[in-house]
Amino acid sequence: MFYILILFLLIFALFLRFIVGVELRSILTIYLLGLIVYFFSFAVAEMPTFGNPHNPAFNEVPERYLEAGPSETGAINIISSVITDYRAFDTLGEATVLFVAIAAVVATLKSHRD
Amino acid sequence: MMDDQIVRITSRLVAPFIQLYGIYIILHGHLSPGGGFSGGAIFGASLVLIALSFNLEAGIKQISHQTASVLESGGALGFALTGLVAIAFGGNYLANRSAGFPLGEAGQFFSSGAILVITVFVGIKVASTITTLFYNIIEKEEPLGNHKQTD
Amino acid sequence: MESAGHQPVLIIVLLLISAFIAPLLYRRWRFLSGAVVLAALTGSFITALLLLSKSGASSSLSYHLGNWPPPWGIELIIDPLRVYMLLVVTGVSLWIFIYALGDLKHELHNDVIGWYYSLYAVLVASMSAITLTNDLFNLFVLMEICAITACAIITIKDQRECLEAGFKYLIMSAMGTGCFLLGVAMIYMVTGYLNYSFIQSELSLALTDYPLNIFTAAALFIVAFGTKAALFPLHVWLPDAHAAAPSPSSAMLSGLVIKIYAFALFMIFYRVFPRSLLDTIPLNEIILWLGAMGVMFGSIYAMLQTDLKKMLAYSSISQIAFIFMGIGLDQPLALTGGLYHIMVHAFTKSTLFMSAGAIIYSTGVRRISDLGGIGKVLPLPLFAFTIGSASMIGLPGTGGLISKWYLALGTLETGRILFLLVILASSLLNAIYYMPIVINAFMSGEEFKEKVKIVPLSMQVTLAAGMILVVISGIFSRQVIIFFEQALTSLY
Amino acid sequence: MEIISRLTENYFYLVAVILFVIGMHTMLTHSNMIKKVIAMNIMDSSVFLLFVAIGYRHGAQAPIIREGVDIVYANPLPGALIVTGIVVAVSVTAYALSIIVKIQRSYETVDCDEICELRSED
Repeated sequence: MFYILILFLLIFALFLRFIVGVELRSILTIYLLGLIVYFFSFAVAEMPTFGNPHNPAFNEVPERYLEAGPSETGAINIISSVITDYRAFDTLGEATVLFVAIAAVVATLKSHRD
Repeated sequence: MMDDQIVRITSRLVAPFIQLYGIYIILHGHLSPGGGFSGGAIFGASLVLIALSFNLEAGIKQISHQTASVLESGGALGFALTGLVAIAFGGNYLANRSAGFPLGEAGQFFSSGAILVITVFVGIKVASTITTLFYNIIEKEEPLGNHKQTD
Repeated sequence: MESAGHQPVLIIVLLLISAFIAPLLYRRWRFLSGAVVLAALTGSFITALLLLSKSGASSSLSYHLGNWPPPWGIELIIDPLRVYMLLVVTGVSLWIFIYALGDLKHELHNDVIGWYYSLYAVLVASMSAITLTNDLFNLFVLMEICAITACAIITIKDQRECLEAGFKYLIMSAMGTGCFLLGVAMIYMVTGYLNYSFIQSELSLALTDYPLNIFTAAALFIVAFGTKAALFPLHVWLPDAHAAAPSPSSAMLSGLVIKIYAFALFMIFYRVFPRSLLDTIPLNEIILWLGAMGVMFGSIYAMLQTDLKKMLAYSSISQIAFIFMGIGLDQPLALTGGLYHIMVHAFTKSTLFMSAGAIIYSTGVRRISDLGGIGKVLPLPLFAFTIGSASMIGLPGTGGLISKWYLALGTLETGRILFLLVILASSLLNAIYYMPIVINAFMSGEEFKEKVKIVPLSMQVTLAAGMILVVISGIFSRQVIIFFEQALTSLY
Repeated sequence: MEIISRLTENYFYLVAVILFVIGMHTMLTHSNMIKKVIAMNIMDSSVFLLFVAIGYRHGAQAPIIREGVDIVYANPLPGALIVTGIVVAVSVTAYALSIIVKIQRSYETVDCDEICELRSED
């Protein structure tokens, strides 16, 4: 049950910040995060090989983007056609994030008068 | 902020070119690396540069608070409304070709229908966001320009 | 799957457009900006009702944004559970907004109220989109919008505690989204898709080749949503944030925002992870134990509080854990209880925070021990508080009983008596810390000393509506339960 | 050692994971708020690195289509996602910094522990 261990290590590492003193905290956190790296490295070793064209990520999705993108969207920069056409809703969310950041910053700065 | 002749003259010389470059990047988002976000950030950076090398008032002279907030809301609103136009033309929300936007020939400047429109709106939005964030965070410090340069 | 018309996306876009316009309008016509957001919220609620009549009990419709079919584009799904959640989100936020129109004027500076309206509308839009979306990366973007807006409606209040609580909340949720995005990257790496349905069919194959990646991603998802929904050991940000915020924001945050993440976790468990994954590793067991611990510890912490809003905030921790217990028991009856609790707790906790807000508005009292005799001067808010407490304890005639009843049935069905005891003990603890306030407020002989302001009409109306909603959710629950039974058959 | 050879093959992913943990460590142990915000950015950047690395294949070029030339292109989807992710991270950072500005004004410190002490004195 390797993964349960990771889970609880993560949770414990997050929680740790609030239960122990400063000196103990830094040492324990380093140990725990070292353990997390150790367990993550198994997952990394198992990941699909870097740069291999037969990885699961290279399926029909990027294939269609690359082959039919220019004729379907009219843009030869495929990243542009993905962010503003195929997945335009993400970009609407992103524009909203920018708007929200402005709204939050202005509201915070205006309401707290010195 | 800085009381330095060289910095002022250089930034005044360079700023229009930076702005032009930003506009180029925004408009050629569908043809070359770049797009609304990078171009908008470059354009916004030129305004930040002016505010940094002169003072805040000089920056605000370039783009006032009123204009900035209209541009911000306008950029996001334009994006959302472009999607609604697609619904009016009979496609789904944010559709491009299937809503009947003219695509043109791939590789030409006027191609890609709604992508160009959306990129311009996003560029406006990002440029105004960067300047507004910067102005709002540095405002209400001690009046700018009172700092004497100590070098 | 047939097409769904444009309603699902119109809900989101309507709210977003009203949010973009509201601050512009607020410069010139203050009244109009509130009215625009109110109109958008009403419109989205009506659209959600239309969707309910359209979707039926067991069918699911899909909406392809930009006319691109699922693995290439983003898809919104309308199925019974999502429509239920959408109705809860839009309805409760409309109700809280009417309260906010009356309450905000004394809690915030005049110049920022326009921005508050705008942030509120974006928050509701992002929550509706989280319920509808069928795409993991889209979920990430929407979660970030939700996190920023939720923090912003805390820090907008002019007190330095709000700043600190908001910062803590922002950092914790940024950590949560960081973990979530790492999990999404791992899932994308081994499957090559971002759409829920495609991942689900691909994951059962990938489970043999890349088990560790998928386990790690599952662990990261639990940590991410646990942080955001204040699952027990990760709840540390919640009490400060919910207690310091202005009252309408507290009602919103406790009533809806934490639940939306519990719902998202539910969706990931049953719509992204294939059944074979849940069977190989005991994900549900972890959620169940953490939930049970949260139920107990939340109640115990709540007993120790002296501040009224802080007590309500700790009580939220124990109540959100009920929903997680429902997910953790992994059984139709318990899930019914957990999902019904989403609605019941949204009504109840919002009513409680609103009555706390009304008490603070008219008297300025926050300490529990100073509330003696207040029932005679403020009958309506305290009456609403009483009804809310009754629902928290689970007295008959309130919604709290129904959800706890179904949870208890679920524990009996799976034969886990320990968790039944947890539910009973938590009800007892709730009675211990809610009842003295009520008794003290109405029965205590002492006179209430502070000056009392009259509560505005909009606040009175919403409080009365809250009482009615809590009672209705207790009495007319049959329809919703049948609805759940039909909807949950698709999961098993 | 097979695992070592796998790790050296997947060094991009390994670096991303280590960066993530470094960010987490900074966020958990340092009480300075600005350091926490920087740590948040490190965490986000590490995930972006991991995401972009997924989209790479050997000998690939940026996905800008040129007609008539036979080129292998990288996967455009992760790149497009990360453009979105970066903007989101920038927004969160800007908001966090604006909160810190105001915290500094009212508490006159940006250290979490000192603020806790100040609050317990109240």
